[in-house]
Amino acid sequence: MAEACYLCWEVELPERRKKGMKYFGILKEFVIDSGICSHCTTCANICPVRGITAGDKPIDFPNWIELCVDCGACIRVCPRWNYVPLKGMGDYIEILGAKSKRFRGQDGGLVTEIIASAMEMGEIDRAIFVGRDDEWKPVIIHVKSVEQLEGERIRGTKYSFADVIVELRDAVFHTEKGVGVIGTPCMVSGVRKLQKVVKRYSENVKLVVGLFCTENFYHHQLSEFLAEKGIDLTKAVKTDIKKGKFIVEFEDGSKTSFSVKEFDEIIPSGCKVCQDFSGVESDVSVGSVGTPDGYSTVMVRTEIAKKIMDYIRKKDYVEFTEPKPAVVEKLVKYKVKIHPYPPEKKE
Amino acid sequence: MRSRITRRVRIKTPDLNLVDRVKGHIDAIVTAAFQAIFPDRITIQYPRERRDVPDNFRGMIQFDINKCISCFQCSFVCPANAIMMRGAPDGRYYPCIDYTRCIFCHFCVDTCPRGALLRTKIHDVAFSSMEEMFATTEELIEPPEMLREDDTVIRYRIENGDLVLEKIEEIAELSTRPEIQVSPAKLSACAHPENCIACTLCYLTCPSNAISVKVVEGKRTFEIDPKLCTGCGLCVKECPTCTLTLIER
Amino acid sequence: MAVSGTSRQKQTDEVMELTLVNTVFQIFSSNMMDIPVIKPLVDVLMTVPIVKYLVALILWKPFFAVILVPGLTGLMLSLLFIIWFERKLTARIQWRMGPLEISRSIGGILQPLADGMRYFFQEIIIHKEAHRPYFVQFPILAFIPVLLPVLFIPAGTVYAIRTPYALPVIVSLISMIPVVIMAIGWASNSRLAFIGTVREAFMYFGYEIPFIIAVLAMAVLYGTSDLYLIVEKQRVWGIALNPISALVFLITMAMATSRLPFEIAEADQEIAFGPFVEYSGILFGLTMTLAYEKMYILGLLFSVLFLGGGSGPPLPFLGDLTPVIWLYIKAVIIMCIMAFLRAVYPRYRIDQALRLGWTYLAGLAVVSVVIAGLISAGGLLP
Amino acid sequence: MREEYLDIPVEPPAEFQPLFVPIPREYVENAFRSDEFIVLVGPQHPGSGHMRIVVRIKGDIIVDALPEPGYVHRSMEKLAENRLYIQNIPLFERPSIMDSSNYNVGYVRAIEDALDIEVPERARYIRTIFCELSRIGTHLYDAGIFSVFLGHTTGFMWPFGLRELICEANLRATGTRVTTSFIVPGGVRADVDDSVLKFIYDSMGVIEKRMKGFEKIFIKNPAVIARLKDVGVLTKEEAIRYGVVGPFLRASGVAYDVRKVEGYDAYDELEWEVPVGDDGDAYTRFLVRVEEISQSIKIIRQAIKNIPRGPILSDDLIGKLKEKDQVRKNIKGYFYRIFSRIRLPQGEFTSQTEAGRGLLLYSIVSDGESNVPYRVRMVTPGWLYLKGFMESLKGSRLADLQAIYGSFGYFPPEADR
Repeated sequence: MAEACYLCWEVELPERRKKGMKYFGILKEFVIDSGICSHCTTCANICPVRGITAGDKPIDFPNWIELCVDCGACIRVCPRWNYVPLKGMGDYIEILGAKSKRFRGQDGGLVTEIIASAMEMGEIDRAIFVGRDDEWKPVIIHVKSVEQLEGERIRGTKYSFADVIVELRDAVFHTEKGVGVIGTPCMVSGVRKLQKVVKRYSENVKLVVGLFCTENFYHHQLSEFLAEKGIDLTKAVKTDIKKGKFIVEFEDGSKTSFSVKEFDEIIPSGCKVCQDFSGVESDVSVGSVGTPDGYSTVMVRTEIAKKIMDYIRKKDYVEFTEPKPAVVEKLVKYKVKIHPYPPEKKE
Repeated sequence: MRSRITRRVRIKTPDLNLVDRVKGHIDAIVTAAFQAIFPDRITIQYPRERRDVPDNFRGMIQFDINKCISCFQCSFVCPANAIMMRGAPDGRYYPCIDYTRCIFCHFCVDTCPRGALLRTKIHDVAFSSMEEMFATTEELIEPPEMLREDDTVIRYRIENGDLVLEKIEEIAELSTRPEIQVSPAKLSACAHPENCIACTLCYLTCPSNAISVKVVEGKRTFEIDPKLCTGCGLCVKECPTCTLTLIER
Repeated sequence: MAVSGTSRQKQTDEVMELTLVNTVFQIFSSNMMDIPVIKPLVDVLMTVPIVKYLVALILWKPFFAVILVPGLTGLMLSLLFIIWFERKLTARIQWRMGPLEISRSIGGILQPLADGMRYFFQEIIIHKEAHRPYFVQFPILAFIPVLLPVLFIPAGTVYAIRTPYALPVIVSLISMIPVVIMAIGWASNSRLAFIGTVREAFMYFGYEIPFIIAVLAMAVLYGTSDLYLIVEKQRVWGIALNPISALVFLITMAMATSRLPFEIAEADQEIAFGPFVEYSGILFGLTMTLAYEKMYILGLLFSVLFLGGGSGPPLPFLGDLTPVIWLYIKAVIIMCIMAFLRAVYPRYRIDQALRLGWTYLAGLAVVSVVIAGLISAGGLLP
Repeated sequence: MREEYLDIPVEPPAEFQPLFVPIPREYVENAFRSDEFIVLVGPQHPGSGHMRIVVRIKGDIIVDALPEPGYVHRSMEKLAENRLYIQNIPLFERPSIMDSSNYNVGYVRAIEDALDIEVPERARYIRTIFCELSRIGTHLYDAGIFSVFLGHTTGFMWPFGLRELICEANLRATGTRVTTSFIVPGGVRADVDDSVLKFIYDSMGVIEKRMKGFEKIFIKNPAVIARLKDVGVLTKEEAIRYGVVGPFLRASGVAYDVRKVEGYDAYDELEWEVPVGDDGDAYTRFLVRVEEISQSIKIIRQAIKNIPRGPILSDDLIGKLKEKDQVRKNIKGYFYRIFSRIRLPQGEFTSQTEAGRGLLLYSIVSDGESNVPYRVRMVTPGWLYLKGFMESLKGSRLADLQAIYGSFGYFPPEADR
């Protein structure tokens, strides 16, 4: 055995804010029940007994009083524990507007392109994508080869919570080279916190792609809401938010749209305290804002992302265009404005 | 390819004339008559006599509970899924064998790292029902009960180029001596303490209470007692972050 | 009046009866077996009023010949023996033990009896397509041609019927057995039974002609077909006088009784017992023993024609039983030789067996007639 | 054809109607109208084994024979996809139990080929010995079945009695009589004692001696020769066209033996000859196998004389185990640790083996990720020569069906697998 082995070791436990209660109870009281849980599912990932459930409903641990082993891991990885909202554009090396020549995506297909290129380069050997089924319900797909990325169901934004981080656990322990993750800013924060706590994640999660995000929805709420509006998601081929409008595109080419303001009632409470629009902690952020239609804005933040972008440039996989950072900046500030923290008390 | 097969024997079918035929008939009749007078019997009158079988005979399996380390390897390797690991009151898991499925390949016996599974020479137990064929751990500890009628052991021996059935007037011993097995000398240890999330699953799983956990000043301290650890690897299997590993002692 | 009338009637009846019984008793006791060993016992029993009739009946020579030995009882005993012996001998040749579990101390000789009991209590399945009445009747009817020849076979002075036409009668009765087997196959109305029946029919013509010629040769040789006379005339056994005829008789006997090189009609592996494929239970037991019964009869005939019948060293204690015993032993030895063949040979094909029958055997049979004629004409026989 | 029909309205017999018969109804009607006879031989027939042959006969001559195999199909290939590579070994020896070593060797060689394992010398010799033992066992078994198909019961019992010696050799070396599961990737499971090798060597003499008696009573018996000679003839061209394999191909005059061609295990290092017949009839097919028994005896004797000392398991598999020396002698205690991690690289790996009844082909497809095979293809000799078997039936008599069946040693469980 090359590595050092220990017969005795110690691990720091998080502070127990409330005596006599198991850690999950504390998490439940201070994060979930107080409405700042962002449903990033990091706690479900780390739970050693796999008791924490996520999915299409708020985070919970059925029967936690009995089954929780009281390890405190969930608290240690929760990004909303001792929550300090991240805001602003964050540091970035460069900002680009681009469109993939290989993949068709929501806008420029750049997320797929970046993951595919990273796989080709050998930086990562698997990535976790969110696909969808016929009802636009998110389905987790472990992508292990570039060919898998060409599937119809993988591309496009779903605007629903998915258990990406839960699945990350399997991926991290089976990978040989590294894992790529795509997520909303809250998931990115969760992954970063995991990486701080567990070394394995910091070693194996090589690439974190952040997505521009204002808010995310529970799938059942979204589909019910859309059903009320008379929109049948089973026939939709694409959903999109553009210029304050929610647009649904159908198989026959017709489109329906309405203002995002109408979504107010179904926005989860956790999203209402989130001020991070651009995924500040990610390796690379991607979004449609700030570029013409069919192009994506790419904010390259770290070295590895830079390496991948250079590779893409070298291989000439994408077409570039001029981005408009000002538009992004405007939305960043807009999100801070509409999602204040601590939340304004409603009368 | 064909040129490689240079050495071959030609097989010719005989063309028989009348003399050959008569000779053939006489040969056959004489051979049979000779056997009728001096028979080369090889029958063994089974319930009364018993074939002598070697020590490595793959018979029904006996189990030594003191050596078992609950490593599950026997149940993993069983090609017929005949071995079930059943929880015992002491918190460990011990094998049960479903003899309706067992094919007597003895992969499990060859697998057992501590020699807890023993071969016996018993192969002829009659069961009265399917349920009875499921041998629980308790039943495996003792050799299975069977009705014995035999008083003679028959051993095949070759003397002067012919087979001789040697009869030995004794009641065959059907259990075998346990082979002394070198301990596998494995020990559970933490390879990456920085990965540990202090979940205590290893502590909860450990069948021999070799892992202890203390909480001092907001820190959880884990300790593995090398004397108690049997190297069964259950904690390694359970550890959610793969921090534990088995090392050579 | 009425009372006395009826009583008188009764008395006359009794007298009538007594005279009838006495006449029959006279017939019986005049032709009784003379066995010195049991003579004192018989003498005592003959004085006991009612038992004496029974003893006289049993020891009446025709009755003894037909019902006891060499008749029915002898047949049954030889059946039990030969089935056991065949299995034992085959097992011995084949490095095995043979039947042993039943009556282990006496070598498992009760095994055929146990098998018979099993057959007896087994369900008789008569399948839908079979011709039900004949299907059941024929195995039982088959006993008639099998048993009738016993009437004509003499063991010394112990015989039922003595006639100068004994040999033709026996041969014709034996020739009826294949007809019954064919009828059995027809009544079974089954595919394999049909094939087996056709094979039986072919075989019938294949062996019957050499067989009849071979028997004819012996009749020519002895100049008579009265079996009693034939035995009388054998100063030298017939097998020494005309070995070719004996060989043809033996081979055709193997064919006629479905012994192994010629077990073609039954052919277990090919057509699953041919004509008997549909039988089960005691009916199968009957059909299975049919061949053995035929073998016994042919064995008796062979002993009479070629082995000097009941002649043999005299056994003074047994008196009239001596020739019976010798004849019986000779017949059983012939059966044992037949049983031995089973361990030596595979089965021939039907065309090969027929070729053998129509060429070699028929030729040899004719040669044997010539030899018999020469011997007879040369006056070599007294 | 039509004018040959009888002018009788013929209904196929009732027994054909409710049954599932693997032939079209027209075929049955056609046969009955042309005064032919259809016999269903098997699967409940004393001379058919677990299969059905639909035999169409005209008089006594077989016009057409249609096989209906599959009665003992056990989906081996599918079962193998759910088992670890090592767990397939007891599975794959089941189709032909007497031939278990050859069946194991084929599968194991495909794995060794994929993982590029070098098998130690001693293990190769031990494998050769057991393969040849099981070949003798198979041939004796077939000879027994063959004899009883001809009605020769002594010929059935003697080979089975001799086979007991093979079982005893297996028992002493491996601990079990037939399904040995003894040959594993990289070698064998345990070393074979010198005393056991001596027993095997001596028992070869017994087999040779007792085969002489068998020769007199069965092989050279004129009645047997009459039954088998010129029966079910397959000419060289026909045998090649119908894809007959193994001793049955060699009986037709084609000198092809995988042991010579591939030279696996220790066959290249030993002196032996390939028996080849000319006539291709049932008797030659049988004689070739009888000759193969004596060649196998020759191989075993040489192998036992020349067997080197050394490990019985490849170091490629043992890896960095601490108890190397122990494992090289006997795998006991390390079985799971060594073999459970077998994982084949991506691709397809094929091996050819000369099993008792002919060419045995394994083809393992691996996806390179899982520890179970993605697909295993197993083509057994029985399946390969079924066509030749059926063709050789045509033109012979109904009584010859069993003779030809036995001369091919057709074993339905092997063909159906």
